[in-house]
Amino acid sequence: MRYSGFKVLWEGLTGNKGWTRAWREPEPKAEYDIVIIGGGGHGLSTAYYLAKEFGLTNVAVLEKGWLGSGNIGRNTTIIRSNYLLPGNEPFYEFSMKLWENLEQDTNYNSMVSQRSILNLIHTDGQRDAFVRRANAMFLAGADAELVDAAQLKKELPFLDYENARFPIKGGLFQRRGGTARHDAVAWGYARGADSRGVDVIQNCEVTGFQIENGRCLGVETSRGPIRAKKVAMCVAGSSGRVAAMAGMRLPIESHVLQAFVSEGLKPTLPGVITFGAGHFYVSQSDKGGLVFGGDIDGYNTYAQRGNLPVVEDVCEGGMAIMPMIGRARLLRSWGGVMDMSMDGSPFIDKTHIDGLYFNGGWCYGGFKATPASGFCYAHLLAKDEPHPTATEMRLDRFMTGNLIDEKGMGNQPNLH
Amino acid sequence: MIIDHPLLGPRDAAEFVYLGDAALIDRPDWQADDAMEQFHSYGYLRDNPAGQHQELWYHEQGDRSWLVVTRNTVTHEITAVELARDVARKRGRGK
Amino acid sequence: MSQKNRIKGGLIDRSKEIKFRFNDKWFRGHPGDTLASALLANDQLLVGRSFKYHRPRGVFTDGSEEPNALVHLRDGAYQEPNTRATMVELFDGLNATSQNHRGSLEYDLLAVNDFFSPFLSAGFYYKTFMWPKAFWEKLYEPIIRSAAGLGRLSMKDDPDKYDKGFLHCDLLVIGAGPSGLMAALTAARAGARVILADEDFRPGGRLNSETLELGGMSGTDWAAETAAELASMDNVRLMPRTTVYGAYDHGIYGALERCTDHLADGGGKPRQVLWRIYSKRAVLAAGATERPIAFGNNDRPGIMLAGAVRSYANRYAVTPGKHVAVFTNNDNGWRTAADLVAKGLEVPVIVDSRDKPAPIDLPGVRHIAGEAVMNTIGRKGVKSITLTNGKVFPVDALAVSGGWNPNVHLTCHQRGRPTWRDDLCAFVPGGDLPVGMAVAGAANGSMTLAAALAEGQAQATAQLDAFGIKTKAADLPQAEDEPREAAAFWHVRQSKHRAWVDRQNDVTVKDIKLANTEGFRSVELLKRYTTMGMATDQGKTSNIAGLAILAEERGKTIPEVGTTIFRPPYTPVPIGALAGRARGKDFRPYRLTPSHKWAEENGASFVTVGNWLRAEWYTRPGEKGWRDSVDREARAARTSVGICDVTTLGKIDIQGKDAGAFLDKVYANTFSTLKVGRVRYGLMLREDGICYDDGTTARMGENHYVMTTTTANAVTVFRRLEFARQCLWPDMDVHLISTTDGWAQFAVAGPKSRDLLRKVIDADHDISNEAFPFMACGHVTVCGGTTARLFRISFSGEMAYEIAVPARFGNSMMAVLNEAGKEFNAAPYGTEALGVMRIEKGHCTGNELNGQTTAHNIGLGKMVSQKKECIGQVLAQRPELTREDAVRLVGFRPVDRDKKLIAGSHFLNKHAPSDMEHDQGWMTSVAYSPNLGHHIGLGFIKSGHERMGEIVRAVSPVHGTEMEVEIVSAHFVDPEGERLRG
Amino acid sequence: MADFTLTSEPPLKGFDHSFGDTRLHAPADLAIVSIALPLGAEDAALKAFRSAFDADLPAPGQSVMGKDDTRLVRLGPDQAFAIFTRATPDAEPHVQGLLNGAAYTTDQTDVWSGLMLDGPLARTALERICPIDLHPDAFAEGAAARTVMEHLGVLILRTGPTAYLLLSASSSAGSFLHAVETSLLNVT
Repeated sequence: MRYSGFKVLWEGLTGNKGWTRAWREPEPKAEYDIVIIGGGGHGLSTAYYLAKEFGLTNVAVLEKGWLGSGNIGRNTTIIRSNYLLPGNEPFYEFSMKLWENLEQDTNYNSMVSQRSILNLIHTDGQRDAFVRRANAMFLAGADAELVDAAQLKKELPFLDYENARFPIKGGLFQRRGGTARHDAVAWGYARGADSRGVDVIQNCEVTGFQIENGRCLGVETSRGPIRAKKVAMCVAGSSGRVAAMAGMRLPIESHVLQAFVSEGLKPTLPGVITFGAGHFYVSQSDKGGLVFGGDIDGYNTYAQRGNLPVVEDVCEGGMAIMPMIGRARLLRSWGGVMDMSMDGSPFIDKTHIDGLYFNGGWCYGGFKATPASGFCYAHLLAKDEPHPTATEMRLDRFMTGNLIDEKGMGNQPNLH
Repeated sequence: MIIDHPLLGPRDAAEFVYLGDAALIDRPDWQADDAMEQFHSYGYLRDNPAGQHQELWYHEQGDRSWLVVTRNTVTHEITAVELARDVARKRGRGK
Repeated sequence: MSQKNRIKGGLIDRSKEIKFRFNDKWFRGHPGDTLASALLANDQLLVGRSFKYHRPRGVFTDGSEEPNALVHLRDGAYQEPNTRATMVELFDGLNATSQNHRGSLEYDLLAVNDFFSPFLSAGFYYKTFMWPKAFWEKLYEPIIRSAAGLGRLSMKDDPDKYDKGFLHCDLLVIGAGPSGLMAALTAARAGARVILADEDFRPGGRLNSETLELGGMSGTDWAAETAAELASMDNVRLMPRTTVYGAYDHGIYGALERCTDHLADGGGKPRQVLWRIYSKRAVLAAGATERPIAFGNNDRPGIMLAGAVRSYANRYAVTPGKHVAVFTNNDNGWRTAADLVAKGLEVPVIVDSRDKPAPIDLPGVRHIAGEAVMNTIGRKGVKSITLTNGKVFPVDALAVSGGWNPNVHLTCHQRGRPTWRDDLCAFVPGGDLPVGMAVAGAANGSMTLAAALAEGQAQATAQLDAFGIKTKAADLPQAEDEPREAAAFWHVRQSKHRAWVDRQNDVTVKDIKLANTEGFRSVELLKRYTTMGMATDQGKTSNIAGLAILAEERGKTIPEVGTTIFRPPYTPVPIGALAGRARGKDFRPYRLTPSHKWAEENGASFVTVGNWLRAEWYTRPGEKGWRDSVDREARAARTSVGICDVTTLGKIDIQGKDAGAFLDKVYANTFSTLKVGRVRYGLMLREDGICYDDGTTARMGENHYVMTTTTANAVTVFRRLEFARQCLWPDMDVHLISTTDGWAQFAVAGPKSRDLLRKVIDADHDISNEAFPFMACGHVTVCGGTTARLFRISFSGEMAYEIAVPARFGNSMMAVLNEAGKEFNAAPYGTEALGVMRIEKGHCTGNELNGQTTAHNIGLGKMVSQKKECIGQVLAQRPELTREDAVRLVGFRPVDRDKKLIAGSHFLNKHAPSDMEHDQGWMTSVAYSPNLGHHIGLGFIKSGHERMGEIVRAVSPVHGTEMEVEIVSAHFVDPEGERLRG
Repeated sequence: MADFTLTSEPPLKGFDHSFGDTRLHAPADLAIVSIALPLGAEDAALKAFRSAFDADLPAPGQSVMGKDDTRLVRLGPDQAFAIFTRATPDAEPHVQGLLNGAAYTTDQTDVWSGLMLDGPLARTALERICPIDLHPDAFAEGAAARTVMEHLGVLILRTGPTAYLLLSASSSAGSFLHAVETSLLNVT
């Protein structure tokens, strides 16, 4: 079924009786060409691009819970390509270009809204670093705009310019950045993959790998064994647990990132705003809630919940830059488990086991990467060679020293 | 969270700074033949278990002790807290 | 028509009248009223408009679960959106306005959405608005956004104060209803430290809303007496107006106390206090929430929960109408009918979905069994109801009861899952409660008063027993113990009209069915697709019904379909309260240098460096811009003498027999060989081989070193040293303590520095070049005997010293140094001139040591010893980190000397394309050198050390600039370092 | 040698203010010296400690009064503070002299800034910023704890029934004073 304004009108006039299922609920087959573990954003987009770009449709996506129940359903919905390093920036810019055509491509309104993202600048050193980053973005074909405090004041008069502990000296905009309706991204990919013949299988938990003589032949699941020519892990947040079943130790720790939403409000914020002297970033959803977050809790955990100190730290950051939100109420908080990698950057790579592939380590930047991650992973799975924008996202980079450490925090995952 | 400090009693985890897996105590021999491989594994690879986890916390806003805390990463239940110095000695570290 | 709906009785103080405004119209109420009860009393049933269809809505509940009666409370910067009228205590002059309408509340232009509702079914927006592409941000989204949302922020800074605090107790009791009061009383009488918190302003919970008897007195009186006893006890903290909103790890609870919200004037005290409650144990006695039934047009003002109608009648002496019908699937509806009849109101009909005889005899009330309400007529209120048997009853209000849901919210905050109880048709707390929590009363499914009291007592006893406090068994007050019957009845299938499940987000039964048809079959997918339960009430009155309808559609039972769990907060918490005092200038503390006062008095402008404020330059009369000052200061230090407060650098006192050996491990270079009385530059690596920090460390004695760190890393270097000391080399005798704040330290730099210091340092200390050469250190006294430390070190590249005195003398020392320096035209200098001089010398700071660069990159690769063990030495040797063509730190100067360099520029070879592939490096730091008369820069460029004299392009597309620069040595001034040793 | 003189200006010099019956003031001439016990020579150090102060080093988290009104606070396994009154900037050599080289000493006088809070409101005010349980059963007279208040590290000591000595970093003494004053204002 093709979605359109006309279809909505027609159904409205005829009692909304003609809508059909967005995706099938297939039973798993005994064997596939490719089995993708994880029906989150990245797994679904991998399946979608495998089918659409590489013509591979004998593919199953195995999801332990419900579609999009991982971090695609528990993030702060920001999309951007404002990275610094050559190992990252071309990849995220590729992702941004895919975002820009996503809805027309998938025939699903994921509410990709290029409302801009702003990083506030509070010190000269920070400005120097942002200029370096902005220029890297330009060199990779992205956009960036440096503004001073006076310009900001015109555009965002509600920020605290007069009384701030860390005065705002300017900001770096990426106007093409913004937000997308996170769940709808998963649904759009699921529907697109399903309609091309991919089996998207919910409530199917992988419980083990069939590995013989250094080769992965398939997986054990809660619904029986499934053979596959290639098995693709795509379970960021649970990478440690799943990879352990294949006997792998990863350069990853699992941490929780909390996110928050306020009660619904009439239009308050135009785009995404990021505090530069504390942990706080915020945007407003189309429903009106302020969606905001900050730093990870900082200790290893697989629990999808966090603790109070970070809640307070985030709200302090919010009040520090925009004291007009004091009377907005925090409505709901939730936690997502992140694959925090050793240099803050992800992996899209083969493993040392033949036929077993790995996608993970997204830290808390996985949402914006969803399209490119799927595309590049599909490329790797289909051609057995990395996509040109993802050549450095290798598992062996800590052995060679080819680090992708955007923040320069070193091998301590909770600092990235 | 609350960490029951072996010397000072229960303290809010907000007084502490987290480092990570207590395996970081087991720093390899820099002169070993495979020192690079060992340091790669020490510096970068983690068990990252879903369950019991021995981990290092530093009582920065307290007595400056490094502690080894045994905590469940699924429930957050803490079952043991030891001074890291004692643990390090038990694991054979000296000068 | 003043208080037309006010009836007799109630817990309001009729002796006093309170005037308040709603939508600019004045009304009257009484102390004890909420805004909701007062509006009802004045027959103001229409209170707001719904989220999507802009349907007229009124008060639906009497508590924090309210989905519809949301208002803007107060005005101007004090305006607080989405405030539940049911939770607002009436105060004199209260001003509230309704939300979410264009035009007036009565004639909302966006009510047109209601007519277009067929096109606005669940998730319609995912299927359209995709063409043309650019229209989303420009057209569709702005329209959706302005129609969506509920209340409006004032966009002005929140003028109120907030505070936070910490409380500790043996037992936290959450909820002061019968069960909670009993639990608290039991624990308090046993001598335990008890906190009893309740969101209401009056303890008692449902006892205040019902006409129950308890221990021979009214429930209300029993609650008041019990609360009074608790309030009188030293070991009890009774906290009304306090919502425990979250259960966190290890017995920590978050609670919000509303301190002045109920007052017309808060008197400058914090409006709310956010408490972190550390409890050994907790009893959750949060009661239960009534749930509605879905039927056609069940959302009109005047349609309310039956328990709420009873609460308004009994507690607030208010009725939503004179002719109140009741629709129920359980005995609870009968209680409402009985109480209304007792108040002299007319109950024309009670419709009971159960086909069974009346449980009680109510004269004058028509009982219709086995039928349901199918539709209602009216617009801004109810005019009549239509039953499934076709009968129509004219009424002006309708009380609905679909049974009660235990308030299990806090039991889920650590991802515990509630379990289904068929006998109650409700979820009750599961087995996986937060550690230390027990549940009592209606929250635990113990729905009768007698059971609630008994369970409160039993849970308190068991909880205290767990850590050794014994309670005395007291007699429980006599109370009713009739089991109540509940039947599963969620929605009226015969209804042809839209039947609301989520009243705030406008989710109807049809939406749920559609979502199921389209494959959104998990509860979580259903919620996300339809937005059910995502509104400000978090689905307190809607989730279970939605679940039940989904289960029915799928032919499964409710527990098979699952439940959604609740997350903190229980009710929304203002962001201002969560931030507490940390806002504006109080966001983080200020650290001031010892000479801050002197600097203020001498024209300094300050810059934020972490939490420090440092002088960035000192403006002198006649100087037009900051460059004038900085150029002068930098010149002064190079030509005569400059003075800079460098106290912010971290200082760590290191003592012990193994101090030298310890430093060898933590620094890349060697310190054990350093002679007493000498200083050495040290480079510290992270274990991954990347540069971490640098500074000088002085050997003050055989077993005594003083390390300096960068300002930024003072705390983390200390932490790492402690790690090395305790975890890696635990048997070394070495002790660390920070002395950063203890010593006021000043750089005295320039050819006249020694001359100046000779005037200050007591004469018995020889500071001649011979006695005190470059890199010497030692104890001296100044100004006639004051203890001081002197270091012959230089960041500026000039002959320079750093002199440290106890911090209490720092301000005075700055004055003395400047006074003594007058004859040499000494100038105090700030961080900018410091920066200029260090760039002139090619010294690194945070821009260069940014956590991404190695000793190899900064040209100090040889400093990393491979002869002794040290942190970082192994991983620093990885192939990609030691490449010959790696970036190297070098100097740059513009080919056109008049051009200004830009930090953050990237380097490209002369004719190479401008893209990432051809990126050669980047400019880290730039400055105008007053000594050279042009701009200079430091930067990293591939193989830079082999490219001296080469011209490359420095591009900054973000500025739209590009210029040619020459690669030069990073040592712009005195490359041989002769001045240092002078 | 010109005649320059240095003036002592500790950050909260002379601060003294009352909030009802509760007094907040900066005690004058508070001297602090840290004492570290050498590894392997702890016994000798403890012995020297006893003869120097006429008191035994208490357990971590506790303090005792020693000779000459010196408060001895045990901060951790191998670290203690001696807190006493002394105007001249030679507290460290003084204590080093008493200990006769048996322990490592570092002057901490100017690292910290002291505030004494005493009165009926003291605990109620501290409840707003101090995460430590100050109930007398949990934090008796003599108890000591390093913790964090309003983002600042603080050493809190209970010195009397309603009296607390609060030590915080001298560079941020103004911010800490503001935090304590705000707490007092908020609870009066």
